[in-house]
Amino acid sequence: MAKQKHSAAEALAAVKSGDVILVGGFGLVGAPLTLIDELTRKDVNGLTIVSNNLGESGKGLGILLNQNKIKKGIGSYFTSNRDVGDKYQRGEIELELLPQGTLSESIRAGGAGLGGYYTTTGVGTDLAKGKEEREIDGVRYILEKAIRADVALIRAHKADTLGNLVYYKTARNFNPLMATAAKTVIAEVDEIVEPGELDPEAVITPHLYVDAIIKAQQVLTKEGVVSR
Amino acid sequence: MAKQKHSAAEALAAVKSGDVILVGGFGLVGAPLTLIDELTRKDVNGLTIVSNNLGESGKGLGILLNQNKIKKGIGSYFTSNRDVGDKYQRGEIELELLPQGTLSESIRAGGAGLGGYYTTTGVGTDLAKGKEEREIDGVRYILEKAIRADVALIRAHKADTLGNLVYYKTARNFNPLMATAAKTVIAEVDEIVEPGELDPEAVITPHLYVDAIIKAQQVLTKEGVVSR
Amino acid sequence: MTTQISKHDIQHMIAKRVAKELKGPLTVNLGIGIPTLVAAYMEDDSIYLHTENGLLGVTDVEEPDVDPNLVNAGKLPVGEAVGASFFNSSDSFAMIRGGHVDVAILGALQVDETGVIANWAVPGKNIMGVGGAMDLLVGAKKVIVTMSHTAKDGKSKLLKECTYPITSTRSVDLIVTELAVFEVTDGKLRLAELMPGASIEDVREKTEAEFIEQ
Amino acid sequence: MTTQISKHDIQHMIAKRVAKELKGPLTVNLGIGIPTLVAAYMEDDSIYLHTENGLLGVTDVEEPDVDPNLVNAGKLPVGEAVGASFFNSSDSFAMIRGGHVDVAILGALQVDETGVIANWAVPGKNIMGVGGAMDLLVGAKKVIVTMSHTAKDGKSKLLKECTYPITSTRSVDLIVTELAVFEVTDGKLRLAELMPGASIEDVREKTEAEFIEQ
Repeated sequence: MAKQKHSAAEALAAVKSGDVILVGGFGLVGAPLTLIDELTRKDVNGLTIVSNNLGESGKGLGILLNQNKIKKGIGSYFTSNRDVGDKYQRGEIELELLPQGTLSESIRAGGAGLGGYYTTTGVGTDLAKGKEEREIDGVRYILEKAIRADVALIRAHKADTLGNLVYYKTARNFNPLMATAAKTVIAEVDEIVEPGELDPEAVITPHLYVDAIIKAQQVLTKEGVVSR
Repeated sequence: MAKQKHSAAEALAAVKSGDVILVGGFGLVGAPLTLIDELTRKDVNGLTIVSNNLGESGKGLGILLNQNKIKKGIGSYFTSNRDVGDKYQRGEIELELLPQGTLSESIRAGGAGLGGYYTTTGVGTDLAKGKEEREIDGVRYILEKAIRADVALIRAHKADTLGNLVYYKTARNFNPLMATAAKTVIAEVDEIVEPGELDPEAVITPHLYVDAIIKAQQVLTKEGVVSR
Repeated sequence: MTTQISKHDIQHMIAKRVAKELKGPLTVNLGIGIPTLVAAYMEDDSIYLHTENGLLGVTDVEEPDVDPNLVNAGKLPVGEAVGASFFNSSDSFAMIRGGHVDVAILGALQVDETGVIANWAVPGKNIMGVGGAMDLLVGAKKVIVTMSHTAKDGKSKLLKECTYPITSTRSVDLIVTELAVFEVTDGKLRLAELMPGASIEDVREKTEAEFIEQ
Repeated sequence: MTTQISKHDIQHMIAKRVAKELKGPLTVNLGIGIPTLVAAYMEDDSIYLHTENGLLGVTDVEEPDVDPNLVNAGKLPVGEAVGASFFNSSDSFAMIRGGHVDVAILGALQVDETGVIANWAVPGKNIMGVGGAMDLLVGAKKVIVTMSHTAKDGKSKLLKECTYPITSTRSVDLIVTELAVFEVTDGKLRLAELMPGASIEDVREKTEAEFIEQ
């Protein structure tokens, strides 16, 4: 048990060079800012980061990028950070761009034990290049593969000490999916409560998915990211 | 608007012969008993019923079966109704047996616009016969196709008048999936409340999925099914 | 010809025209840019706004009520309607890709004469972002495109063929620019309406794509 | 040899032995029949029971608290633990098929000498039900089988080869009968333990499958 960790560093103990890491959030909203911050202090490299975007220039995952710790990025919208394009141009990072629906569905598929699935999204476009196409019942689909990872860094609102999680408004986004698709799942939360305090009908991530919990220290506010 | 209907008959107006109908429930738990009851009164036939089981002998969907209205059953556990085997033996019904995980995943895939997906469940067994097998990253999978329907009959706990739904304990089961995978979705519920009374973080079926709502009149109690 | 009107006014004119198309009950997804402006002109109570980052029931929000964790797909602060619901990204895109969103309103860089659009990448630049554009194109029951009729260099954005990478093989249903409204039927553009102050000559001159005039 | 003991006692003896295998924290799914009895013998607080119809945190329930809408996969009334959660069927099977359930305890009709089991269909009868058996077999990290050592006709249920349709190509990890406990390693059965009152001769006589004796 003892899922609750005392520090972000302790929570990230299992992360190692070469890992594939899922990172929650849609921009800064729902991003595990404390864990990302700690990851930038950790001596690891050659990481594959699966996240909707790679932060902003010099912020969040953007720091990790500038530290040259990211070997490959898988996401749907790298445009939010101009450094990604520059690095790509210089051949310093590998990128895999996926439609946002495909990114989220592939992570869910990874968590659900599927090998891949057929989607209409992307058919006939440049993003379908190299992907298998087939017709099912008269409709054209492409095959997208499941995404699985070593570690997931996620942001939730409340955890109970067992590891059950609930989220907050649009900070939910990719987090519950990522919680299902990694060997080690680390969540940062606003509040840790006792078992029984979360409504069993409203738990979004059941505790069997969660390995470690910390309290968030870097928090998104109206005034920007604040340490507390 | 006006999703709330005055009677089960009104709610079922769109159902016609030959329809594919998803029916929620795990046995009687979470089954839309009022809508099933009304369906047995309706002059339709040649139906394909997708449901975990086909009721019990002479009960629920079992009545529909004995009325010879079901052309085909798709489910995971027909064993609960001995009449199904007898009808199958006499060639009076077509059956498609799926592992329960595949049944639920295929309905979800239908609702999510997927064509199909690769699963390890069933590989190398009699239920994989005739299904495409392929290896992805060294693992054997079979292809399962998405399930979509004309109508879904589901059971929820509360609806608001917009059509948002929440469920009750293990009566949730297949219902939220089925709500996503049919052209017309009809829900029966214990209670209909005003918009704003359901917690936005805890709504399980957002209202865009729901076409019609009625109050349940056939209810499962400790004493069995009771009309109220 | 027409007096010069500001970019702001053009955008609002387009948004207002699009709003007229929307008769509830409808679930509508608004893209970034002009589409976002459409919300202000919608008059039907039974239009529910969906944002792909996980909310059905988007509303405007006033400054004192801004919540940094409640945003739309453009990462702008929004509010939540009575009867709203939150969900994760795959559930949100299941709504889109599964055909449960009635209308998507999107911007475009180019539209070809069959109604196929390009709106996510420019040749010669790194391909860096796609977001939910491809998902909305394949999934929404009806797609409405809003855009300026011509590019900054004055060239038509309604082309015989897109020169930029297409977003989907699916044709959009309606195109609204500051000059005209085009309907797309059977893979052909049909001029449905001239916008206020625009003449048919304007439209002919600034439209490379073939279109049916009535 | 051994005094005749009742079916009830045999089942409870097997269940009790299986419970000894379970050291928390673990998520465990219990099948219908003997597996259900295992719950009563579990002593570790950090074992969480999962039922595929949509609940993590299954407990026993006493008659006055029975809720007809709160049942396990065998449709028997259950209770919910503190810290429980409810979910839909596809989320539940995503847990199973995605490898998030630590242990599945299942019944079987036959086991072959590589640990492959048959537990869902009998040849010559209509194939009418499979439920979650195939999902649990492919997905659970560890699978424990409980069954009587022999069928009603006295024939061994541990066979060289299954004559019934198999449930999965995956070998189970542990088999517990009223006579013995077998571990499955590298596709071979190994006799790990004799059950109380059973002799090695009993086991040899009633086991058709090859097994390693130590």
